[in-house]
Amino acid sequence: MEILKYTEEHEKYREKLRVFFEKEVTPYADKWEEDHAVPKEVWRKVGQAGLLCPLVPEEYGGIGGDFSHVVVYMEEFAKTKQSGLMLTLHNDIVVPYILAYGTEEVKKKYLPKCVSGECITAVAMTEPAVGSDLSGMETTAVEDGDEIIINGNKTFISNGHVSDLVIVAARNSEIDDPYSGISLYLVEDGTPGFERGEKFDKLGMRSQDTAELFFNNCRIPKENMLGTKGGGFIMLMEKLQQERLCAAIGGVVGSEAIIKELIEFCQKTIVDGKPLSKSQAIRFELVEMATEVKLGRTFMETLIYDHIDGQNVVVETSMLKSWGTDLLNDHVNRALEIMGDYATLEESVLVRGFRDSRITTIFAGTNEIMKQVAAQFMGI
Amino acid sequence: MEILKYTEEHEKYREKLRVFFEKEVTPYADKWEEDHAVPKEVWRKVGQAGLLCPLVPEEYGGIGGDFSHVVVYMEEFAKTKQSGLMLTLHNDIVVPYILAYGTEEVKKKYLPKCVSGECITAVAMTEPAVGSDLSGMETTAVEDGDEIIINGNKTFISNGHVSDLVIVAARNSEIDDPYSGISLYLVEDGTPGFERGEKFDKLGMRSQDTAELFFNNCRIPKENMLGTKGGGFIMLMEKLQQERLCAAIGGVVGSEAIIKELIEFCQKTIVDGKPLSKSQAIRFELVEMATEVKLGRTFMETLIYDHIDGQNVVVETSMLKSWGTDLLNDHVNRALEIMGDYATLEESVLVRGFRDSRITTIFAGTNEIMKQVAAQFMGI
Amino acid sequence: MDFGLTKSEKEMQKAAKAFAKGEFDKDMSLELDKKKEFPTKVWEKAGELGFIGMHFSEECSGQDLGLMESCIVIEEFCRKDSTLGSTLAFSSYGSESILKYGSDELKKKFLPEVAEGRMLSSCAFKENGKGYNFKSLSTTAVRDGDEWIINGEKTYVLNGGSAGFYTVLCQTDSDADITKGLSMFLVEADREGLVADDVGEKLGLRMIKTATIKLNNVRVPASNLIGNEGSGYKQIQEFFDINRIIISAQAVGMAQGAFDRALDYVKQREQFGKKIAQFQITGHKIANLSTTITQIRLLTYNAAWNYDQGKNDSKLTAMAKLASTKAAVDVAAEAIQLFGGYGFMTEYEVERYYRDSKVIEIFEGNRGVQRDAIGKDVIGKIKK
Amino acid sequence: MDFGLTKSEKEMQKAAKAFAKGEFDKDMSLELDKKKEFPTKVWEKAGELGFIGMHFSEECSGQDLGLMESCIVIEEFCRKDSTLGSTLAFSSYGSESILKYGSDELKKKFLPEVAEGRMLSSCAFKENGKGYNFKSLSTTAVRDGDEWIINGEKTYVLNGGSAGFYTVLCQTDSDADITKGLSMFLVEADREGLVADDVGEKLGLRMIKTATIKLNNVRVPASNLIGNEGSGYKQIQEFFDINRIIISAQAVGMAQGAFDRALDYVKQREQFGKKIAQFQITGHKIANLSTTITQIRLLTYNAAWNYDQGKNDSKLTAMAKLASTKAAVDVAAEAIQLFGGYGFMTEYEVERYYRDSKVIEIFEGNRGVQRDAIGKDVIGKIKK
Repeated sequence: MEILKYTEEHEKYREKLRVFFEKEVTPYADKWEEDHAVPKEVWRKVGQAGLLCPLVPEEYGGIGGDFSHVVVYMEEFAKTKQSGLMLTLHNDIVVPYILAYGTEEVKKKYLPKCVSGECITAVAMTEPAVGSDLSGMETTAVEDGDEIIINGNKTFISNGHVSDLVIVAARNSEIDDPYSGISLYLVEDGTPGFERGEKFDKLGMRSQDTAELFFNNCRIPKENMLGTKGGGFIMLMEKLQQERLCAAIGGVVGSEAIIKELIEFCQKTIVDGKPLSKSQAIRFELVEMATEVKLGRTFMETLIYDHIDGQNVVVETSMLKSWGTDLLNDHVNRALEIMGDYATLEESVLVRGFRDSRITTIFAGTNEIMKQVAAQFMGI
Repeated sequence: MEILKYTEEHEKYREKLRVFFEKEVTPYADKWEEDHAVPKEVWRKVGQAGLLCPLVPEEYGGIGGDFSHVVVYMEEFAKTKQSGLMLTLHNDIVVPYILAYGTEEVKKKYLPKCVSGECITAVAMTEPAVGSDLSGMETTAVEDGDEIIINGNKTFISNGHVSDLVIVAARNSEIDDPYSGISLYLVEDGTPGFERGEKFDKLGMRSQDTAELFFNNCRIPKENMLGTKGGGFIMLMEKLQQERLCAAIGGVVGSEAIIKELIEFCQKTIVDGKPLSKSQAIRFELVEMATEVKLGRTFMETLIYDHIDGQNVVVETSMLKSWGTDLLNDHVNRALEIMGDYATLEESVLVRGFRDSRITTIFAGTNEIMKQVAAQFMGI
Repeated sequence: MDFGLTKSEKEMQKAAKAFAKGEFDKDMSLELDKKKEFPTKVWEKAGELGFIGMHFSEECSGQDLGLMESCIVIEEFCRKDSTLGSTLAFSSYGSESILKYGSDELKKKFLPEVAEGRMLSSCAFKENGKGYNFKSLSTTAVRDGDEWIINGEKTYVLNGGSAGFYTVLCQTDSDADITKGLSMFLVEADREGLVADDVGEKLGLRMIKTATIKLNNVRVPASNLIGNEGSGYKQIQEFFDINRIIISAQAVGMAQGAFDRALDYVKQREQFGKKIAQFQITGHKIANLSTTITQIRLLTYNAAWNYDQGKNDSKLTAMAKLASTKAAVDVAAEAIQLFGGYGFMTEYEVERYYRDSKVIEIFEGNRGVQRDAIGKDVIGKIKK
Repeated sequence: MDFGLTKSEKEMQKAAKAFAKGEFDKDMSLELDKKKEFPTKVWEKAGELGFIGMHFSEECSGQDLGLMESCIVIEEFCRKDSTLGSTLAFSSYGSESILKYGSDELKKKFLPEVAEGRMLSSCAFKENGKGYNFKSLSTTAVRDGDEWIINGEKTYVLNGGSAGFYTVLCQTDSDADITKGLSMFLVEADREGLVADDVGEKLGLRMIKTATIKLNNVRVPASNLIGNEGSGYKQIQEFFDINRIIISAQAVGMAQGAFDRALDYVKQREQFGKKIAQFQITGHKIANLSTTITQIRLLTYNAAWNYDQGKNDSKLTAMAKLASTKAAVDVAAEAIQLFGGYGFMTEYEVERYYRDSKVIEIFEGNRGVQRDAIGKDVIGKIKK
């Protein structure tokens, strides 16, 4: 049955993405991996093609799409065989903060540039000493007249180098409660006191510039606070459903891409005169993997449906984020095994998937945190 | 989202089942287990309450329900904590053969009794020597004037003792092709030459009378052949989707019942002053299990939807039969472990589930056969 | 290292195989399992031939052998028959406390009875609502002159109702630290005030009785205190060490026994024109199962060897219990699957291996208990 | 049985630990991995100190030790550094054929070079489109007077391009049965007509070169035939037996090394007000991982011990390769998870253990190949 109803407009959007990615992204994936970076110009190109920020309304230069656009986007993105051009992070995770919590002035100032690709965004929550435990956040924000002074370090920031605008979470050190002191601030590239560390060498996602950010008496105008003072934790929590749903979708869609590649590989690879796909044990594994992917796809679509419908699907989203990203890793592990020797070469596209996918069980909240959240909201 | 739309009529039917099962079935579950049998009178009672064969049209005494009735039925049935009163086998697996392939005469003769509970049915395919390999079937049917003479043995026949009417698969020994010689025949209780063996002692499903059937020059009238001569294999295959879908539903619905029981148990069981459900490791397991159940439920509902819609879902059904029954066994195994010592006592209801569920990965086609079928129909 | 069996190990293995072959009758076993009856004759014979309490000293009618030899024997017994084997493995259940800490009087009085197959022993430690920490027990023993008065209730007591005596873990000082407040007592089954309430039908190990033991002002002489007052915690830990290794050996035997049967079956049963064993997927299942069994056997032997060397390693013991019992359940489940419909039938035995192995998987600390113990041990102290 | 290490085993373990501690520098390793460079200095030093070809005879510059000692050393090396350890483990890759079957001339000429860390060796057996049955190879050797002419192509050749010589499995009689039609030749890397085409970047083991070896009318003297004509199949099976055990030892070391790092990390890292190690779920993960590692170590040692006793058991060898390499990947994955975001970063090393272990899991026969072999062996002959 068809759970998600795509309009003609969605399909046109998909086609546009497909054509663009095939021409401007996929062919460069290997080079970006080698360079450990995606040139800024690529972001501009995506923007110029009208393919950034599907959720931004027309009044700010966007197309005013819905979450189905995001799904279509992620499906097409999964085919680009790279992850460094982190479009989803910008489109569906960071920009929505500005959209939801920015003042009209802020929105008018930044959103059109986010859409055009002139302003690439990042979000900085995690800190070296405290990891994902927001209650221990050490970065501070102090008001000083019309300005706010930020001090502290952030780490594991995706788009760490390429970003033109960073949403920084910082706490008012005068407030005791670990959560209610947190606010979100917009810090532009080039602001004095804002510096970026070396890019990290990583297992995967190599074309992506994960870095540390340093704020040393970094002054920003007061207007650059997002939402209400002390509302940072609530805002982060409110946006988590969508962020985690995106991570969950990434897991399922990624697994779909793997089983597709794998079946093709097994059908065309002849060993001792017989395609791998005719080996009973491999056939069984392919069926098992395809089964899990279908289960994930169906559940995912109902969650997307409910999310678009405005329902609270925190429990289910936490579950699918955990299950789907575990699935992705399990499948790419099995796929490499089944493929055999060829899968030890970087030439084999699934090897990149193997390296890249390992972070998915950690980012957007580790899968352990997902289970805590689910248990809590299930009331057990 | 709501995938299956139940009408008010379905809900009324559910309520009627619930009330009936609570009064007439669940309280006797333990006794039937001890007796290793369900009295025939119970079947009659179910029939008298109008709760047999939801799929039979009104003209034959039924309610003319759809497959959604079957789903409602299985969900309520799962709560009865027994499996010996094998209503699904009669309602949704055997009777549909008569409904689909019986002549008008046969239908008029048997269906009203199937609905009223006067005629309990069984189907006999498996044989001792050849198991589920239909191509090796040794039971023969030979025409002799207006009669057909059946010879052979069948084994693992559910409702083996209680049945009033058995559908027997037998081959015309003159036809070489192992499949095209198979036809289906209706054999009534009491027909000379038709005898039943001892009930088997089994791991589970103890209240259910699994037995061998012996046909020794058993003569039946020619009219008792179902469908076309030699069409047995095709008929069996045609009905397999629904049979396997039922088995798949049983797996998912059974797993749902387990996680429900388990969560309640963990919440109310205090060890060293703390409910089990507050142990982090157990919470994680509960979330993992609940996640899988939700995945299964959603996928299952889409399959039911498509099945009602008349679509071919052989691949997906084979997948879910395999995945869902493995899930059931995995979950009941984990549940017993988590519960600890109490789960070594038959007093604990999940122990019966543990014993009963082991057959589900074997019946209706082993899960290995499911994977073969899926691989074949996926074209890999 | 030396992975070869010693002469003594080989001899005991051979003897155990011969005994099981001669005395374990399949039909008898099916019958006893169905009737929930103890295999009295087999047990008596095993006692006569020295298969019980092999690690007891000779003066206690034992053979002074190692736990390694016991494990090898138990493995062979459970391989041949999961339930009969377990009844024998558990027939000296709880006797080790007496062996190690009991007075000469207690040893002489009870251990030969156990070893010679005339009396079953039992350990009663578990309480309702309490886990495996024993931080505070509701069963108490209070000194009264030359006697102790015991009150309380113990659950899931193996051999409960059939044992001649119980080693009962009691709180003797509720103010003291856990390592000092518990003591172990020998309580004869016929003491006034001791009642064994059978727990009713069990999932597996149906030939063995299990009961709730209620102690209502049960008086025992001071000489029934095993070891020193306050040494109960130490004793119960040592009890677990030895018993978890024994359970692990049962599990190895059960896994091997279920596997043997499945292997035989797939080699002779035909489906779709070839033997089931000739399908690639069967070969892979056989490969996985035999790899697992090889691993749990090594782990169990290693734990037993360490015990015999006096280098007992509780985490290794818990690992053996954890891995072996889970593997036994998994192997039995896969064996049933390989048998197809027949596997579900009592007559083909693997269903009993499945039930019995599930019980020993849960018994004496489920996975969570073992993992808690191993994790704590491996992680060790944490610097603040 | 005896689960204690012998004196010689303990000494080698101690020596290996000391060597790894002294010579394996983390920053150097990160750098070499990044640059895909062979750790020449470490290798030379290991050769000098006798850590290569320990099981070679003394006249071949070995130490006449068992495979057990080699495994213990390799385990320690890979524990300390998955990649550096593997470069050393594989530095005598393929030499065993010469050791066992080579003429005295070949042995004297090549083995001391290998053992002393002056020359890498390699075995070239795999061909494109062929599995591990070797039913018919496209690489042929044809006798021409006092020479053999070799033609063909071998893929995924470890040390390909850096080895001083290759032992090359060739078809010498295409009509003969597989056990007679294959022969093994030593081909020096500088023979005319031999070209090594590097396979390019690899997922793991990046310090080791891997190449496709193309042999175009390569002429070798008849004396380069290793063992008898037609003994190639036997030799390649023995090659697998020994190498799969070595790989298994690498896997044990990698698993232990990834585990060590994760354990250290969870004991010092705080989250939500306590050390990560103090969460129950962490304790359980640590318990599971250490149970797994204990099991694969025992399995590997058992396989090595059997080999040393001359009781080589191919199914045990395949079990070790199957279980250990899978476990190493799983442990490394869980180690990354325990590290959280840091685990993904090169600097914390566990990501390299993950990549390296995945390569050895696939290398020399993936799971399917091992399971096929074990299943076939366990099932044995089937009666019709």
